[in-house]
Amino acid sequence: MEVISADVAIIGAGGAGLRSAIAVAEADPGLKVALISKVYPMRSHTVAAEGGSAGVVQDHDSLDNHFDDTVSGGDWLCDQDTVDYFVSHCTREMTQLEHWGCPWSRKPDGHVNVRAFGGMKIERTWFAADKTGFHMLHTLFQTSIKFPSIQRFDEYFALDLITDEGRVQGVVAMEIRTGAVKLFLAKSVIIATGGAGRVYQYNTNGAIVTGDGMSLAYRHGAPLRDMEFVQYHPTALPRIGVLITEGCRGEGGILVNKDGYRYLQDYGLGPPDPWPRKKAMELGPRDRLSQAFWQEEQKGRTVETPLGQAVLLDLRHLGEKKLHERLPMICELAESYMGVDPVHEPIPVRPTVHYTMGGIRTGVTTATDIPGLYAVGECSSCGIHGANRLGSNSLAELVVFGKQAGSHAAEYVKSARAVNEGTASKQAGDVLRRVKAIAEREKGERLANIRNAMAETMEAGCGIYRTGEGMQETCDTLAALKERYKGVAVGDKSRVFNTELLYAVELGYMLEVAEAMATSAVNRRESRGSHQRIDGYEKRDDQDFLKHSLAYYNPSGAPRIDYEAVNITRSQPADRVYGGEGDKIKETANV
Amino acid sequence: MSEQQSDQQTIQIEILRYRPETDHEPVWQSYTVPFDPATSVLEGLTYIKDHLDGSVSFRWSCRMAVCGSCGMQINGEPKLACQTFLREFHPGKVRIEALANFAIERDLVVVMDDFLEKLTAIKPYVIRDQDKPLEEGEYLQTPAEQVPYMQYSQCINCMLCYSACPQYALNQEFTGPAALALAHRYNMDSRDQGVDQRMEILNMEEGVWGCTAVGACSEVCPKGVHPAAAIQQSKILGTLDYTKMNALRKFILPKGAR
Amino acid sequence: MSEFTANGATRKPYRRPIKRSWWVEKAFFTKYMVRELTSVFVGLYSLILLLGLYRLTQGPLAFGAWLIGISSFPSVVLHLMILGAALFHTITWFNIAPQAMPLQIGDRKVPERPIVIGHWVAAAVLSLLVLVLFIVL
Amino acid sequence: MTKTHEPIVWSLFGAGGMLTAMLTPILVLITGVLVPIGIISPERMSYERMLAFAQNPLGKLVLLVIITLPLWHAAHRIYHAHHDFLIHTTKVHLALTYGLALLLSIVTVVLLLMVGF
Repeated sequence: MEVISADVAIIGAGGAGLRSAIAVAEADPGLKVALISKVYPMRSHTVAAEGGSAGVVQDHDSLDNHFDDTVSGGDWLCDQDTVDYFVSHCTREMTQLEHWGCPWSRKPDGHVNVRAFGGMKIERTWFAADKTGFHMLHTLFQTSIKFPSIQRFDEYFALDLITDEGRVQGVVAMEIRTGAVKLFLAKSVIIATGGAGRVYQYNTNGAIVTGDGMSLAYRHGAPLRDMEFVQYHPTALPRIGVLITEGCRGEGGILVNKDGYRYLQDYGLGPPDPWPRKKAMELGPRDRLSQAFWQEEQKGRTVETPLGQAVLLDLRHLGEKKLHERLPMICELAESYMGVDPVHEPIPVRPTVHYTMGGIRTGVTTATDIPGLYAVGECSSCGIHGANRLGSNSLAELVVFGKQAGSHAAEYVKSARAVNEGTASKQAGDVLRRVKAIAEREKGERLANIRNAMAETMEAGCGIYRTGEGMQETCDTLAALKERYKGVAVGDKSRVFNTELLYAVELGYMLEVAEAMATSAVNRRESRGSHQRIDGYEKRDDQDFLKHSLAYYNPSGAPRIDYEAVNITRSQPADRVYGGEGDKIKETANV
Repeated sequence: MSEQQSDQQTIQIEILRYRPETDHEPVWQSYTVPFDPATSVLEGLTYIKDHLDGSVSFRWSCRMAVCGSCGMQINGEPKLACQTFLREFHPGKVRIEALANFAIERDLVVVMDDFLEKLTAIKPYVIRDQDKPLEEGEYLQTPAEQVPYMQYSQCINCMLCYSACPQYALNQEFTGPAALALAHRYNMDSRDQGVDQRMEILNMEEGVWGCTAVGACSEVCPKGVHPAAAIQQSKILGTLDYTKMNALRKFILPKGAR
Repeated sequence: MSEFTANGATRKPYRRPIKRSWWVEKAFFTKYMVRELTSVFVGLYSLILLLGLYRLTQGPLAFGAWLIGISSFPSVVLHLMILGAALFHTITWFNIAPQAMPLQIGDRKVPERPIVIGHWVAAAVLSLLVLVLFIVL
Repeated sequence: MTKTHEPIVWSLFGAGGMLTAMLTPILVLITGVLVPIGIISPERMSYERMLAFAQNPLGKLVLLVIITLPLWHAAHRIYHAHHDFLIHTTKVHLALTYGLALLLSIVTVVLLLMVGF
């Protein structure tokens, strides 16, 4: 087996992977960085992010405001020390991106412009029209070309981590275009593989968002934290799942049911006017808006479309100039997928799985429980998102903690012991045998059946509103699917660019991540953020459940669930209030 | 898209298959796929992969025409499979082939190395003699100063322009539309001072001078990047660079960030 | 199928050859080729004028013969073909010219259409001027 | 990457292109159609008038431009069209296109001098 040695190996070349690669290169140009990604960097799912990236920049705004919006948005499950670090470094990283050429949208005077996002008191979302993720990713990819110490391994699929005496020693990956399995020796590994939205049937995520890195770390003992919190984005195209950015609502777009009524006012987010207005109505947090849709659907007040139930996102009053200038991609998407021109017609939308709050447990330094292993971006749970991510915090997270991961990995490598190639090669041999078993199995179940069954049970049991019974059923179904997965067979026996084999391996990752989500969910007997129950646990229980859930891998069954305290420094849990209520309390407490 | 749509229309999809370990040359293979007005060609391909023939290989991810993975020839035209709909071809059939002007790695997957080399060769990053400290905040750049380069920054690297460009077909050394448009994006960014370095690549036979303004690149571009325009403007910059008319060149280039 | 080993399989990328008739098979490229070949007619017209200039230096008799030559029926037909080619060139040239002229008013890019129309207006004015000068002077 | 002198010929091609786009149609119409069929009286192109025009310095300049620039335009396009026909171009092709344009430009200048002042 070919061996490639590097100082730092990074899995995933999206916003987080690229930023950490650059950070290692800047920390020490002498360190060899192997940037491994199963797709070319510009295809990473960061490219699909539309809305924006948060960073306090206006004089009347403050780090505390950003801190409060994040912590209250996360229903107080955020680690406040990490949030403090995060909010105080966002603006610097956004400015770094600007210096690297990122085309942030501007005010007439040339300063960076910002707009409002759901759950945000004062607007602080930097944006590049409605393609912020795209421009950030391309800026980072193009800037990474400047650093010779970063060697890219495009279209290499990560099969497993190599660990020795509890320390990470490298990665085993397959070169997709030849099928060759190679051993990457590295003193430090950074996982930046993104979220796991694809475990759900309807999601806004790309095909590659299958939780690979989460599963790799999980299998090697790193706990997956807060996995039960999966964010539904309130406005995505029905069935297709393509995202319609929150920026539409930031610009003044409204949501109406089939009677043309702005239904959000019935769910504690009103009064509807004046509009647009921060932290109210359509600019409430994502979990509230998604929950409101579910209620409207129960009451039969949603619109029937060929692609399923939806509500209407009305942008007509914004006018053609503003729509084509500020939301060009949205007009394109609505036109080509739904045959709807937003200038003249409202866009049918519905909540769709969008973001995985949970992930590999890390902290401010992005270090995981395994020495030498770091995790950054959506695959990690660094502690800032809590039970419900504030819109535009995740793009900022990529660069703020990407820099952390790179710098700390570079630091770690200096003192790390040399890699033991012997044990590494042996482990790599085991990995090869595992993949060989799947590839060479003659008869077995078609993986699409298992995948669809997983996606359907997750949607049914771990959706917007959950019941203990429903979640338990999902856990049982997933356990059965894991059994069936042992017999999955792949028809394609070739080696060159065999994507069917990769889909089979991905399915293995997804089943484990889905099980961690469902098991963590059924054990959380309260409602918090995006985890809402309607079986007697409707209330938030700060007594027993103001704590992070931890899912530990169990090779022979469901994960062991444990809990750990939430780091609370200065913001005590209070009611999450938005809309009129929020304003009232703000006046009284003259915060 | 589950398969139990009852009153389902179906359509014929023919794919140019090529498995290097067994095929000596590409061979057409036909499939029948159910669809409705919102079914994209990409969803047709994923249906085939899930239910009919798992060995069909193709690149895809975002399904919203922003990642650039799913470029392929659809009925002879270079298109993004996720943004092209089966409804457009019914009742006719859909013939899908890997992107033209690139070697086929396998089925609908092309070899991208040449494209990546060209994209990275033109120094697609801000080049400055001196970068001001981050503490001093962002470079000022008015919306008016963004107009000269914004269009050329929309490229999703989907390579449709390369598959449409006859000059790239005739001469693989040609730098090509997307790379030249990206170079122009940086040349026209008021924060960049790297135009001279990029001219060393652009002002070559295989650089902008490999283009004869056919314009097919701008026709097929799904993001309206208009690489043909970027190249014509780069030819003028190249000419001014060659003839040392620096005064006129300064007039065209952005004034530099404040 | 070979045994599943660590070193995978050797790649065999397949290059589809470019056909000499590439510009015949697509209307867009045929139009491009016709556009390129209009230059032959434009060059031919310069040769005709050059011949006229040469005859001019040889005196009235030679120049008179050239005049008669270009007044012949075949010559008029040829000039009509050159005219057709020249007009096709003008259309395609004016459609491309704006690409090299990125104009903007404030923070709005001037679209290509007005610039194309501007070129046509300029052509019309110049043509009228030439016609008038030719008749008057 | 090979050095290039393309900017020179491209500039001539561009100038020739704009000139021919603007003026060639009306010129061809006048000298090739209107005068020959008599809509404009042939007297306008008589030997005496044309000689006077050619002898006038401004006339010389106009003739030089409208004869030579289109030649360079045509030479450039014909040369590059070879690539489109998959013909590998050599020095011979350079001579037959740009070389010819240069030669004919020199001939034009000589004739314009010979015609006197």
